[in-house]
Amino acid sequence: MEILTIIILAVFVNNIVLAQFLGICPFIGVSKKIDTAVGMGGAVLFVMTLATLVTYMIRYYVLQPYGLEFLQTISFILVIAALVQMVEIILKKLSPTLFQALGIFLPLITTNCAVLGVAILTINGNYSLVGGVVYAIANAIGFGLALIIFAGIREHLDLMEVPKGMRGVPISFIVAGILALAFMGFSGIV
Amino acid sequence: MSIKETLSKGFIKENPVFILLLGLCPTLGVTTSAINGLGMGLATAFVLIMSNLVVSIIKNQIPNKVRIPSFIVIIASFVTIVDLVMNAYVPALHEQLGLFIPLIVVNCVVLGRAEAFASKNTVFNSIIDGLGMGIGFTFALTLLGAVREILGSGAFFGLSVPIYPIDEGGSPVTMLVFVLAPGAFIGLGYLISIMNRISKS
Amino acid sequence: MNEIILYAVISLGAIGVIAAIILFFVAQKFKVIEDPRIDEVEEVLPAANCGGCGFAGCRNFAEEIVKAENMEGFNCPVGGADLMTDIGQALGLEADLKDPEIAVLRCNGSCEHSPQKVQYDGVKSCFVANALFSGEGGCAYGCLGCGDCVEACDFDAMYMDEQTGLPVVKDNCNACGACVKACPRNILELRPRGKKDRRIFVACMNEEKAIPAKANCSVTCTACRKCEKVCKFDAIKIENFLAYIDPHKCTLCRKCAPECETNTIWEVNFRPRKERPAVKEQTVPDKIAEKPDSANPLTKKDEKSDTAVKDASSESKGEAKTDKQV
Amino acid sequence: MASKKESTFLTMTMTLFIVTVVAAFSLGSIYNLTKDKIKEAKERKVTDAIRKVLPEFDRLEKSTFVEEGELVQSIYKRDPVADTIILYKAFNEEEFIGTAVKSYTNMGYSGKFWIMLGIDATGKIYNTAVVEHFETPGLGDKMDESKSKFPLQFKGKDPRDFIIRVEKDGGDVDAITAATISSRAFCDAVNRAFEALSIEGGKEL
Amino acid sequence: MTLKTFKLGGIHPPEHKISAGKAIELMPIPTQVSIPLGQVLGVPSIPIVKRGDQVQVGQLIGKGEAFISAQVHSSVSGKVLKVDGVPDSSGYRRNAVLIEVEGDDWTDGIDRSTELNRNIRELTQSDIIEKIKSSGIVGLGGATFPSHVKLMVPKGKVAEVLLINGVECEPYLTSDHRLMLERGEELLVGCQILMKGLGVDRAIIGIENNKMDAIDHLASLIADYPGISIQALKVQYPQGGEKQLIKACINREVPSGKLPIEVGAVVNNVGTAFAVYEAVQKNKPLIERIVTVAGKSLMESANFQVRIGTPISQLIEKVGGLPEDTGKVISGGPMMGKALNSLEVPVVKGTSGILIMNAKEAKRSRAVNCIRCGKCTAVCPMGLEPFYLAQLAKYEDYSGCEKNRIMDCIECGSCMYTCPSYRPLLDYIRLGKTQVGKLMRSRQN
Amino acid sequence: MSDQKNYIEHEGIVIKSSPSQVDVKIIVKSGCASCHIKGACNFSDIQEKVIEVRNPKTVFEVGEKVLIGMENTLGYKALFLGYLFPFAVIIITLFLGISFFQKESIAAGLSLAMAAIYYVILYFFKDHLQKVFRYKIMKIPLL
Amino acid sequence: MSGNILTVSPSPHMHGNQNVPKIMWGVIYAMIPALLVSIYFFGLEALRVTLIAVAACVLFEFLIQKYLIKGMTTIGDGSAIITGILIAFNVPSDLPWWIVIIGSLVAIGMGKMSFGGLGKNPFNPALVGRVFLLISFPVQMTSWPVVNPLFSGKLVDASTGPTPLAIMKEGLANGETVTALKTQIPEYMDLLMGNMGGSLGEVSAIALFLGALFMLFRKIISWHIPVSYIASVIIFSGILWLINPEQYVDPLFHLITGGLMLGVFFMATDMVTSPMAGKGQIIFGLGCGVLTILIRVFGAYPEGVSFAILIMNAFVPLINRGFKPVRFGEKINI
Ligand SMILES: Cc1cc2nc3c(=O)[nH]c(=O)nc-3n(C[C@H](O)[C@H](O)[C@H](O)COP(=O)(O)O)c2cc1C
Ligand SMILES: Cc1cc2nc3c(=O)[nH]c(=O)nc-3n(C[C@H](O)[C@H](O)[C@H](O)COP(=O)(O)O)c2cc1C
Ligand SMILES: Cc1cc2nc3c(=O)[nH]c(=O)nc-3n(C[C@H](O)[C@H](O)[C@H](O)COP(=O)(O)O)c2cc1C
Ligand SMILES: Cc1cc2nc3c(=O)[nH]c(=O)nc-3n(C[C@H](O)[C@H](O)[C@H](O)CO)c2cc1C
Ligand code: SF4
Ligand code: SF4
Ligand code: SF4
Ligand code: SF4
Ligand code: FES
Repeated sequence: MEILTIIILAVFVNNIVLAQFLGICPFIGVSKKIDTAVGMGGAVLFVMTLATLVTYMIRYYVLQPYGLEFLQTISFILVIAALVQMVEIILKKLSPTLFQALGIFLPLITTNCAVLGVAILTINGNYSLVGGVVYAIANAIGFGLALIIFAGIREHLDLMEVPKGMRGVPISFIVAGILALAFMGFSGIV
Repeated sequence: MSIKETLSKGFIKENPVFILLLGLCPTLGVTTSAINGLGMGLATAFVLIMSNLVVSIIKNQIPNKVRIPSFIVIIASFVTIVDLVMNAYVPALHEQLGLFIPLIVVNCVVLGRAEAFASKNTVFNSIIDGLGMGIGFTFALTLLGAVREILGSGAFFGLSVPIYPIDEGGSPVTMLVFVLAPGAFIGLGYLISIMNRISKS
Repeated sequence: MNEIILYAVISLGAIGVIAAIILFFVAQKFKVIEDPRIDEVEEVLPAANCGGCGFAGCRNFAEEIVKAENMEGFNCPVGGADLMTDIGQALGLEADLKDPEIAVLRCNGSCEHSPQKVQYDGVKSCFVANALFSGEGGCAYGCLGCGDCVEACDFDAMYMDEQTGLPVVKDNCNACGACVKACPRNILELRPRGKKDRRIFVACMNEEKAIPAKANCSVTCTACRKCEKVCKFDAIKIENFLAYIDPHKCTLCRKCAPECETNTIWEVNFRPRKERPAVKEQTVPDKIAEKPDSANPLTKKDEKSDTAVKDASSESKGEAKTDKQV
Repeated sequence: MASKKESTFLTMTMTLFIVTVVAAFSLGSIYNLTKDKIKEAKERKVTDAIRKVLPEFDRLEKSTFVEEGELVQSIYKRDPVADTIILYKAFNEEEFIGTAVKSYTNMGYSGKFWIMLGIDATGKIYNTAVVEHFETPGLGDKMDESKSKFPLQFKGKDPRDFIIRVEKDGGDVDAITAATISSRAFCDAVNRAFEALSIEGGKEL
Repeated sequence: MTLKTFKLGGIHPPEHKISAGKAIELMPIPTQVSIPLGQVLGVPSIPIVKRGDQVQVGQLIGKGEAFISAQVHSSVSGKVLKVDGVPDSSGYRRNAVLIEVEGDDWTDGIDRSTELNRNIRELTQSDIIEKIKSSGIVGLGGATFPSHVKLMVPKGKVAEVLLINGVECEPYLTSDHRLMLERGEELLVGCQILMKGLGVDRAIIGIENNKMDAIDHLASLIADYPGISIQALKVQYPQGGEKQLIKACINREVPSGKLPIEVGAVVNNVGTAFAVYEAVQKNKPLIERIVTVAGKSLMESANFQVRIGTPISQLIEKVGGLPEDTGKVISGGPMMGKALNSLEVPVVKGTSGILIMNAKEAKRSRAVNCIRCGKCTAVCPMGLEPFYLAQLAKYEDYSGCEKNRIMDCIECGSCMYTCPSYRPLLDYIRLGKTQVGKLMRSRQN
Repeated sequence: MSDQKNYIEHEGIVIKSSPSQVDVKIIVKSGCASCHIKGACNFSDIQEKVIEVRNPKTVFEVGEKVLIGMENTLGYKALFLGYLFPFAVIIITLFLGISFFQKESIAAGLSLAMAAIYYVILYFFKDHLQKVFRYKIMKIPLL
Repeated sequence: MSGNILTVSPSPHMHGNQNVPKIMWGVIYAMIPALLVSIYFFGLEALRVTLIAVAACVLFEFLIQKYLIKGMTTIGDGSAIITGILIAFNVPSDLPWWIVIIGSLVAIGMGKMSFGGLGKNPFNPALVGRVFLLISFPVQMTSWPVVNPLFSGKLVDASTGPTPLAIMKEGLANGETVTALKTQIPEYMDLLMGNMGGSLGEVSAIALFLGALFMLFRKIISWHIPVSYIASVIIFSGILWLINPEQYVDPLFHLITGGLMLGVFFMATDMVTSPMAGKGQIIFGLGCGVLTILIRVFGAYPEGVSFAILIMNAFVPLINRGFKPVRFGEKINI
């Protein structure tokens, strides 16, 4: 049941975008296509899990034994940056076709903020490796969920003549705000 | 561009938050009060200026292809310094800003300026540039923080603003949403809209 | 506590080296280093992303021009010649300069000249109206007045004149051509701005013969050939019962305009004429006074916008006065 | 960009190595400089809280009390989650002036929160303070003195003649309007503190 | 008889069949006609007469040489005034032959008697097609698609059933109704000819049950015509649309982008069937048709048998002139008809009615924002989402339009009729269809 | 309408063209592309995406603007192969590893190794993948 | 020609007799019974709140349209009045006037006009306003005046009491049983009539149902959303109830307490913010029902209708995309 608690908390109650404010840039910037949002969610799922896994190992098996916790930020960001790119090179080297297909499918936005944020939150939250991975997955799902809902509303709004002053980013934030209001209904659910 | 212009453009015309839409996560995350916004803004500004400084000093020593990772290391170092120093000297604020201090590392404003400006300009100009952007960022965060604080807690930098009725318990009846998550989005949404209008006219 | 520093140096150094190796391979196999000049060019471009240059936005234009290594066929109408020379300098290339252009409306079928015969009651879209019928005034070549062109203009360089029901191109037109593409009747044309912003053109697209054409509009080109004959520079050609003034041949000598019985040839931004042939006054008595201010959108706008051509408003007043005296 | 270094494998590795080494070195130094400060700040936070709830003191004696069965190890958590109550005995000029108890409750609106309870030598509540909480700002956070009068009613009360339960549940505590849950949880934390004190306080420290 | 109808969408506008009781009157021959050369959904014909030529009634004056094109015959006798561009109902100039009427001189070989000729035994399939082609028959249901082309079933497809469209679902119009009542036998013979031309042995005449008299009348006659049956249909617009009619009568759905022949059906209008009868049995080309003239403020409404080329103003004169409060004159019905620019345009092969609307009816109400009520979606007989298509078209997302099957729209107007926000849905959808059409064509080459 | 399938389409520019293969550079139109400072944003975002289209039906010229499309389902397939399967591999090995060895470090190492193995296996299907992922390329229609 | 100018326009040239004001006013009429009941139970306070909310909504809509958007004003269509009434229906009858006005401003300004006005808002404006108030002013928004029927002769007193749902929620949280708690709650018949504490418009299930019948009859709403919403509430809460009737309340209680009926008939059915096609509407209703019970039973809030509908509003574009109408020609032919 605890696993359910972690997941529901991360997906609905403390949604990474709507309550924790991580990964706002892709949330606002990603295109209105729902398919793309789904694709992006999938990619983030992988990246976040992998990054959490690796940073967890770094933190507890490299930094902590030597009392180097203060190097957490710098080493995490280096590791994440390298990791994300490594996956891409590997893909490109192994199967250029697949890589290109992903290139068409996914927008070019990385989510450093959310990835690093989740990596740090995993450490702060005293999660074990399993817990951390579950937590990362749940957050990625929450991210994907927010993104997909949002892409749908964006697609809808693109066909509406939103008043000039509100068009684009402002209205996106208002939608995010109302969405966050609505998601507050989940509070206390676990 | 004159120094004055460089310094002032970050305010409205090229405000990193309102116009360029950068670093939105900390903007939303920490601005429950004006003081938090100010603190975060200053922390970011410090990192921005220092990394601009260092980058512009060593720009010629760095091969092109490891430019980015080197910059990241530099920025991350300053972030860590800020983190440590704040933890030591302003622990209360540090606790409030929490997660978002390490996240300065990924704030596009910082890396962006290092990449786009400091790596091509003189030391002096880079500092001025960092200062300009830093001021803009701080301004934006403080503004949003102030708006949210006034609406949500009936206070401004902790001083109470007597615009709300007082309940039996003696505390003002304010719009709590604004100190909660939705208020961040709503406040920023309308501020961006207003700033867009101002910057266009 | 120096061992902390030692450990820090060792571990972070190691991480740094690993990252370097990874990133080295990234750079080798993967990263496309963009030509930095692209950014430089993009910086100077107006960032209007209007597509007037024929490319998909300013960035694309910059990429292409940097790649092309010559500037033939590259022209950003918004920035104009100055901009192109700037870019040329930045890239060390010779700019392919074009005369600055402006969109002109080749129709004068305002409510007065081409009175409403039927009333359109559909979506306010020229495209839809064009598919439906010939127009409220009956001319199948004339402006439909729904303002698709105005809508298309990203530069706020057009507006609909309430009185004439015709669109008006303001002086801040950047010649991006969006309106030209938007007009289903091809009424708008990009023409050189001309010396001192002066230009002469036939404000009509009607390819009908004189009689049917005149039935719908008093300022239509009747293809009477008088202008063609009077032009010494061979600039006017009549095809399909319609005169066209080739801007590249036209020397702005103004011979043709007074010849036109129907007042179809427009002169923009010229000084007022000293006198006019009496005949014309009789044929279209009330049109002359009106032509410079209400029939000619360019002068019309002068009253409203301050970006106006300097001498134009004085011109319209002056001309109105002359007419009254006669 | 006159004299950029070329990007060969060696220069690149070296550069990055040097950069990281320099960074690590300076960070290490700064860490050393701030380390004690940080620790101090952390401790001060506790003593500040204690200072709020007890009269002047010059010495603290710390003892920890873990409630039975509440030390939970889960595969999802790295360290076992311990619900600890910490008791600080305070002395002024070697005179026992009271106990500060850092207590917690799990009944809060948003789960757990921690309070500090000062109990003077006579067993009366001297004062209360909220150490860390996640209750709704504007509602639950009125448990703190700075936000409302709610905590004032605990001052000087003895649990033997003041039932620490909200009125709704038959106690004497006047709940915060619209935040009964938080008030109830607060009472729970206070009671827990007294309980810990009665067990631990009975023992020789 | 069980009532059938199509299942998806549909509306029921007030019927206003005010001229239903009016027998067909013969319209006097006008003094001058203007016969457009492009009266077909296809390539306009090429004129074969010139100014000053003397022509007779039924004489070929325009040749349709392309595959999808039709012959044009003179509907009067007299002198050709000119062959020139004449404003059509849209106001655009289209080539037409203007003839000044002199007498009523018919070409030889046209049987003008009203005698019924039911003998079709000698006719072969190719005879029929050839005859229909040379008589310039196009679909009189409104689309004016050359009828002979429909009879030439493409290879690989089999026609199974002929559907005769007697639905006349448009409000006001009654020309088909009157035709069924007054020319029932001829119609059935025409139907048999079409069956033979198509090589099918089954035909269904679909009629909505607001025309009970027509149903009864034809039902009393069909005993003599094997293979033909009558299907009464529940009143619902747009039942006359061929896809809807096929669905209603034989419960098959023509797949998106496909022709009726895909499901073995061919649809023809009752007027077409009658024209086929006259062409084949009487040798009379398509020079006349029946036109309803109706309108609430008209003194009287009527059904006329009119020579092609007669100016519409004359029809209106005949019913007492244009009322003062006229706001709109429509060629066709109120749902799909075309608002006329001028009354001087002629009756053409596709003119099924002239509808006069008063100024109040004519004005569209001001459109307000779509309230997403979904009513348009509910009534669309093609299962489209009109509000969505209109919006996509408005914002120029044409590939979005295409994906959402904008080309399936039959432009029936049900969506716009029903929209409580008075959205100009169909205007935008048409725009989208035009652009998507261009897109698709440009993709082919 | 021959295809009712959903396509993801991008505008692109032909950068290399031969009868057997056309290389198309996608013009990125996502949020990033319109971002003011994207020149500065450089994590790994603004890469150019070059798509190689094999055996195009018509001839394309270098510099020509084209529309390049891929079926949605293929996009999802790519997502699965590229990210979601390796993700599943990592998760499964991680959980199995934990319950088997009871030691985080081994499990983590193992799952990373399995991910690597997955990619190696993917490598062997390179040719097959090349056949599966087909792009549609067409000239941009002028309206 | 007879001199008058002909109109040309694309077809069709006819229009049905439905229009937006007719629909909106239909809804307003349908809300009258509930309004009367609330006036009966809560006195003129109810009328006061309603009038303030309606006036504020209409005024804000007018001002924003006129001065900020600078377009045509469309307050005549009645949709702002609906929003106003529904805001009032969703708040306690003793809410201070300025909070009502803030709610109206948020509903109209943020929930509706920021998106461009009628028809463009993805979220139900009245609910945006209500949830905003609920979270902003939880104290005022959750202190419910006890009912005091108009002609009961009792003096007006300002006592407040919890809603049945709140009693249930809190009691169960404290470990009491359903049976024990039922004694603190009015009889079901009273609940049905509206004799209980609560927001002013939500109390009487019967009056709301009457209004809904009227709207169904006038074809303003279709059955899909109400039926699927109620069905999923019954099913989901029924399952819980069967599992443990002492821990979970019976479905009927859920149906007739709180804002469920109001939400089901008047707010989930808002055409602007619900899916277009029948199938989608059913999914929408099911989602609303499940979320409502989820929040009521497991969440922190005693009432979940507003949140459930708002959350499902967010999914509407996705539902619309996933459930397209049946296209003609897609079925397999013989
Ligand atoms: C947004 C929101 C936040 C809330 N936060 C708290 C809280 O922190 N503590 C609390 O006791 N009640 C909180 N409540 C109120 C509870 O849900 C519940 O209504 C209240 O505790 C009932 O207690 P009462 O009897 O004092 O009204 C909150 C309510 C809302 C709407
Ligand atoms: C290119 C083309 C080919 C056609 N071929 C046939 C055909 O072979 N058989 C047929 O029954 N109808 C054919 N049609 C006619 C259509 O099915 C249809 O009757 C016509 O478009 C008018 O239909 P409507 O009045 O319902 O709009 C064809 C139409 C077009 C445009
Ligand atoms: C919405 C709509 C309504 C139509 N209504 C009728 C009708 O009432 N009667 C009719 O004969 N044709 C009607 N048609 C035309 C038919 O679809 C079809 O083209 C015609 O029946 C074919 O016969 P024809 O080629 O002989 O005209 C309608 C078409 C559409 C799109
Ligand atoms: C059946 C129906 C229900 C409605 N429900 C609401 C509602 O719950 N809240 C609201 O603000 N407006 C409601 N409206 C009015 C209107 O649709 C609403 O204000 C729009 O969302 C504004 O764009 C309703 C309208 C109808 C026809
Ligand atoms: S008027 Fe026409 S050409 Fe000129 S800027 Fe506007 S759209 Fe471009
Ligand atoms: S010029 Fe062309 S596009 Fe512009 S209003 Fe006239 S017809 Fe329309
Ligand atoms: S006009 Fe087209 S979209 Fe509208 S109802 Fe008819 S078929 Fe559907
Ligand atoms: S019928 Fe009109 S208001 Fe209703 S959804 Fe369709 S377009 Fe919108
Ligand atoms: S600051 Fe951009 S994603 Fe967080």
